[in-house]
Amino acid sequence: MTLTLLDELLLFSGATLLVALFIGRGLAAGWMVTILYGGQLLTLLKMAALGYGGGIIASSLSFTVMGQNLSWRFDALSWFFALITLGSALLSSWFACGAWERSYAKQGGNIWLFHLAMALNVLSMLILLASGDLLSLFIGWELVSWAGFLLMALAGGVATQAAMRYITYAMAGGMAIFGGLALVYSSSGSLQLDAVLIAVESMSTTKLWLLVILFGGGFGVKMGLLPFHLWQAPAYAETPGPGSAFLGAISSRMGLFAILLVLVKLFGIVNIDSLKIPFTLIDARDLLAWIAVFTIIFPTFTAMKQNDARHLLAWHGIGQGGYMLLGVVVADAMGGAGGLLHVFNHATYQAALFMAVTAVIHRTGTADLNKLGGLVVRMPLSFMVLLIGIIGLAGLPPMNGFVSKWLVYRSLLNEGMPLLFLAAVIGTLGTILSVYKLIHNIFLGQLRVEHEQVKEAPWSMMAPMLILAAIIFITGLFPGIPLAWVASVQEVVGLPATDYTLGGVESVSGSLDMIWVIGVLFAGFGIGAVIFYSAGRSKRVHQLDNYAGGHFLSADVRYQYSDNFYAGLMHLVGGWYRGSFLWLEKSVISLIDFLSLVMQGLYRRANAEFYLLSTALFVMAWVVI
Amino acid sequence: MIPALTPELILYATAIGLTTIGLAGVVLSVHLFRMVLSLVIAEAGVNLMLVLAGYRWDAVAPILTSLGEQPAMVDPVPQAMVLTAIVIGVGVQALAVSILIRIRQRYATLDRWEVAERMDADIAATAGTPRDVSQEAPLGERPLPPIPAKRVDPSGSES
Amino acid sequence: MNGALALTIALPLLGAFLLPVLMRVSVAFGVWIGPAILAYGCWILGDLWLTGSMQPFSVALGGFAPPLGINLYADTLALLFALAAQLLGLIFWPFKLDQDSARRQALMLLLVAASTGLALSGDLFNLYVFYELTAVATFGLVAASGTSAAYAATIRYLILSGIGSVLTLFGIALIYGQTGTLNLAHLAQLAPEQLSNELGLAAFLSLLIGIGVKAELFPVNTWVPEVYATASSRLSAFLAGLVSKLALLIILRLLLLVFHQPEAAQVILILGILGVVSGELAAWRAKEMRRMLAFSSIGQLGVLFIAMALPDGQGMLAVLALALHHLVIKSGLFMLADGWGGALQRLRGSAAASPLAAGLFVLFSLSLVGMPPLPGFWAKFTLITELAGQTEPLYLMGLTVFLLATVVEAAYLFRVAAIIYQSAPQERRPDEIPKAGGLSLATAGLFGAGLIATTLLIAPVGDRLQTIAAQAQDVDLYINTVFPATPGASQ
Amino acid sequence: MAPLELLLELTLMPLVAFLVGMMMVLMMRRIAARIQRRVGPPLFQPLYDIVKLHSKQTQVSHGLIHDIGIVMAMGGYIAAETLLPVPGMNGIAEKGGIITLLYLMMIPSLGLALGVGQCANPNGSIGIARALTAMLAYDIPLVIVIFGVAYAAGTTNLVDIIAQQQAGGFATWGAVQMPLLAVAGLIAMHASLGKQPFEIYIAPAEIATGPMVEMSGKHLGGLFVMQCFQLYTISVLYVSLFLGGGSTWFDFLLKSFLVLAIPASIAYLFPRYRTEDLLRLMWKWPVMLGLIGVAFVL
Repeated sequence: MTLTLLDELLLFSGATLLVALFIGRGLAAGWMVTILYGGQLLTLLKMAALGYGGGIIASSLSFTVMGQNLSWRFDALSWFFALITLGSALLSSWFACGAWERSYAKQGGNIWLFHLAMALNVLSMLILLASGDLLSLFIGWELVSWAGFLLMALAGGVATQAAMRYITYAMAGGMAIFGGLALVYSSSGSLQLDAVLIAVESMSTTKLWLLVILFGGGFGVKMGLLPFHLWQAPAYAETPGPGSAFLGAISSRMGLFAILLVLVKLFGIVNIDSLKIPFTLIDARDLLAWIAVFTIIFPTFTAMKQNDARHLLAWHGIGQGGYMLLGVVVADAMGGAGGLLHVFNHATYQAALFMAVTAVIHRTGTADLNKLGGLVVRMPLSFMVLLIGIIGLAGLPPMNGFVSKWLVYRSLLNEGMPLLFLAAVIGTLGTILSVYKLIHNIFLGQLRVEHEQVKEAPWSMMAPMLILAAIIFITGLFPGIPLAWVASVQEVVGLPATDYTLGGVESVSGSLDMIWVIGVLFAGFGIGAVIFYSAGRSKRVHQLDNYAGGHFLSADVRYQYSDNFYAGLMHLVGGWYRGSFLWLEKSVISLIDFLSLVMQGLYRRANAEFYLLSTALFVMAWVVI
Repeated sequence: MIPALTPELILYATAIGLTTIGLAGVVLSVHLFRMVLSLVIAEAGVNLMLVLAGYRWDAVAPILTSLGEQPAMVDPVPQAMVLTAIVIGVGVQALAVSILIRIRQRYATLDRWEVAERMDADIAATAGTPRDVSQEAPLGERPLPPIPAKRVDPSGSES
Repeated sequence: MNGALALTIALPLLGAFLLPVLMRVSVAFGVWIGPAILAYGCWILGDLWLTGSMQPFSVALGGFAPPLGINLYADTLALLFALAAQLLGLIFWPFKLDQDSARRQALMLLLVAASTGLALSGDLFNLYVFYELTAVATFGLVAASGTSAAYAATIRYLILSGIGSVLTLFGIALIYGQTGTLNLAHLAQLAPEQLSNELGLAAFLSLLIGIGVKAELFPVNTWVPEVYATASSRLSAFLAGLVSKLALLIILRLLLLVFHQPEAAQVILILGILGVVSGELAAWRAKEMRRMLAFSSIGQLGVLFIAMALPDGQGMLAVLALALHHLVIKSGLFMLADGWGGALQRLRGSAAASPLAAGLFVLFSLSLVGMPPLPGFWAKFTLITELAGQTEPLYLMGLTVFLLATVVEAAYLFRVAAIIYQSAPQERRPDEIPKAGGLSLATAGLFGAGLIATTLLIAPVGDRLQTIAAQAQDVDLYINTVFPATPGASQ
Repeated sequence: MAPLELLLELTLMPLVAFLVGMMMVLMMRRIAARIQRRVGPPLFQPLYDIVKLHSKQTQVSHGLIHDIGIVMAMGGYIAAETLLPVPGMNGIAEKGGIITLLYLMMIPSLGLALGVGQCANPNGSIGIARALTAMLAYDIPLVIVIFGVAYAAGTTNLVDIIAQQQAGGFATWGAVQMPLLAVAGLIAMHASLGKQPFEIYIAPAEIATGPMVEMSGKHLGGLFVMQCFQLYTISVLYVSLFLGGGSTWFDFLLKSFLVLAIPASIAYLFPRYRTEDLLRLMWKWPVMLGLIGVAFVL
């Protein structure tokens, strides 16, 4: 059997797993695993034809079990997601080797298990991305959710609780998908993609509704859509540094990949559009859009109240997931491109932000926003990476986040959905506010006494952060590069493709050319600098030489405002945080507790014979009547 | 109107009656030994039922007395089965009584609820799990103010 | 060669009764009698399984032709379960030597003989006798563990099983009264005319509940948590793993061959769903390893009942796959529970103490929950696709209950895994942390290896199961083998 | 559009913006003076202030980010000017629409926020927190208004929007077509200026002029320059969205000054709003008006 490129990739990934498994003990193992990820990325680039022209590379491995044949293949969609997966894996594991590894091992962390979990995650994600039919999709899906559980649970203590909560959600999602799979199998007779495609046309609306709910809910759990989003923030935040960077960047986007593959490609947006919710004028697509929009707003405003940097970023991860789904669900040329581009952009700046915060934790030992401050003087490079990251996350012009958000807004504008547009903008503004709190509480303000001797993050951690920052800026300047891949993905998935240029998007109703916009922006900065620096040199002043209403500041007084950062806003909005989703989750758990108590009572001191007789009589009566 | 009281119907009625009395005895009684005895009654009832399955009124007991022409005989198979059923029944009851003696020695009572309670306490003790279902400590967070710490547990059975 | 089939039952019976005497003569010799008999039994069945032409055959005991005599019917399904009985008997052999080990070993031989009989027998009353034999042997073995809780559990189980046998006899009496025969093949021929009325259904239901006591059917499985918590884990592994499956096999044979009424299937489906719900939910709060495994086995058997309720034997493959998978997993888990028996909280940090056991526990839980590459997933997949094919709402409800139960199951199994992998609390001395070791760990490892082996060669195993299921479903094959076309005396 | 000519435009537009902006600052201060019955500053007072601030000997800075913050503040607006079409010069309006302009206007506030953060003064931080909350407040109605106009015009390209409005003369002005949106836009614009009733984040009494607490010398000078650009950008944006832009220079300047006169005259008559009242006001009336206006447009 000839080894196709896909086989090479999967074997390479398997080899990385074996390397991590067997020679993971030594400190050099980290570097070896990183190099192997690099190798995987190269083999993926060899398949670059997929990313530009489309087409399919099938794997020679396919077998039939119990009457179902399983096959694996790669197309533009899987290539695009695989590129992001391997990119973030390479940079995360590079970040993990060297200094971070030593300090993690010193704190009692198990480095071998960490590299093993990362390699397992990458392999299972590649298998999921390469799934050729619904059954291999489900197998890949379960592998990914269990590998994710391993990576989340290895930090012990709070992380294990968060991982436990995740696995219960993931199992519920998995079972919903399994139910959906069974329904599809029963109506179409086979799980091959083309057979299902035909069967979808002939499906009754109620069955299609059931399938949309099952698949949407199942994949939504992994993406952290609204009702199921509670697990994601603590789970991603508690994973050890580079692990959270990797998970935050790509792990929950697997849900979007599956939604694209199943809901968009198989069921087709037009079918979903035709599913009307009775008595209301919204249909399934609007429902998904509104879920996406609420997923943007609520997590973003929850992020604002977080006091731990990692939790703040993890909550934003959920919020940004809403943009991607919104873009994909609006499904016109620009919306689809915006949603897909946002997957790439978000992966870059989320990984950069998590790495920067891990660098701060590495140096100062804490991520608590109320125990940091003024680190810009000691860690300038990390500040710069965090700044670039938050500009991307907030979606402001020079960075790539702006391009994808602009595309999503333009599609909402073209489709004429004012309320969705408004909600998306509220989400963005909320992001800007909470993101500023992040950078202010960590890097700006008064430097604490104990952080006087803090040095810049070591080079093994700084290099991947700088590379990511560079990627963010370059793809911001030339969005054409990722847009090329996005366009080929749109063809494969069946969305209308966008006509993109190197600088941005060309369209009759207003176009965007980032090269000009950024050029003008930096020209403006130049003129501003000229005006500013024309006025001679300014004297650098110590941080305590500050206006304090006449008092003399001394080092022991804490002259920093960081706690309850948006007090004004919280006066009005504070009342709305009622944790209704948390209450919902608690009520489900207490219901199960109560039922299990009833059942145990049934078994504990129950009068067994009475039950036996009553059932026998009941059954006899039922038979006789 | 009572259906015609053919002897066959009476026998069926007694068989089913015996079984129901036995089963009701098991369900209603509290003392373990009484339950075993009512089990005996139930088995007797079912055995009668089994014999009746192959019974014919105008036939004689299925014993080959002479080689020549035989009178109409009753179906011997159920009777053979009843033999084994009775033997099994006796075996089980003997085992039951011997176990009852053991329980009497260990638990000093044969009241079924008491035995069940003691058994649960023992299982929980060997496993080392706290007994969460007890009247003294209601389950779940206490809506009321917490119980004062130093309160002696009346049942004293806490191991 | 077919005569040897009867030997597999006769020899253990003979051994059971001779063992106490031999033990008194010389302990050294007596100790090896039991395992030798079982090994010989395995060899016969293994030989039949491999050389046999996969064609079922019927052995008439004592040369009497089936309608009157008792016959042993051995198709691949029955052979499989008989071989499993002998093999597991050998694996779970009570090797511990103490003063009443003779009694325990004798009872074990009795239990294995009766189980093999259950698997092979083709006559209803013969099944009843073997069923009672297993019950008595179980009482003896459970009571043998000597604690007062064990006695209490035995007596409660005895009374419940006594009522069960009363109902079974009642059913047999009804069937005999109606058809005049108790041979399954003969019944299969007569069933359509004589047993398809109300009386037939009543007979089936009393049989179902009677035998259901052993098969952990919903209302009558209240004995399960107590017996498994007090019995030795080797015995509960044998009970939960195999004996409950055999009782299930009888009901399955009855359902396939004799009773085709839809109400029968619906009753089993409802009781199955209730079993799943009660089992899984009770396990959610279980504080102790063995009790949790007991509730989990109730849940899993509920699933088997749901699978069995699929109309005209469609669920046969699912039942077979799920039963074998549960047999391997539950035996393995109970073997782990041998070392980790106590409260779940006490297990904290035992992964460090015995990493292999912890790894095995996670492997078994993953397969039980249905993680894809492991065989558990394929077994579930067959059941789910069958269930989804039905249109009646009851089956779809069964499907949803099954899926939700898996989520609850994953939650409580991995809660235990999390406790095991936690770091041990400082105040606990290392020797205090329960270690799973010695023989039971070896047996659990054996089951783990078997699981991984099936994962690797899942395709051939899948096809083999499909052939067995197809053969078991086919009713007239059963009738023809028992009554060959020419009514001559069978060989 | 020859590149040389484009380059000329890119330099001229900010320069024009600066001069007009200074005139606007002067007008604001003159109106305030007239209301408070005093004469008001001479013609070139804004220019004198800027030059004075830039020529101070002792320039105090809290670090590089403090300086870069001011540079970003000025630079952001300068870049925004090039996107605003002015009679005769379109700059790069085609290259990025209103949404890009809206985001470019956020860059200065972020830059200012960074700079103030570096000054390590709690008053400054509280001021910035309030400034960003205020931005959250006035941006929502502003976005609704922009959505309405862009959807009505079918494009986000400012040049086309102005062309459509000028096509039918007075009748096709945005304000006439969408009166409700125009009113909502006015209120939102007033708030974004940060003038009197909405200047909670400068609040001299409570937080010592908030962000400006550590700004002195060229930093304060830079903020003054930013203020000129800010007034110019917002008023010209409003004019081009609702009053049909400027067909000739005179009519363009007249409209911009008139538009700015309205908030300037209202400004000095009201005391300050608290932050949450500002939020409540902004999210109640302008949003209501905006949504109804958009409903008409749809």
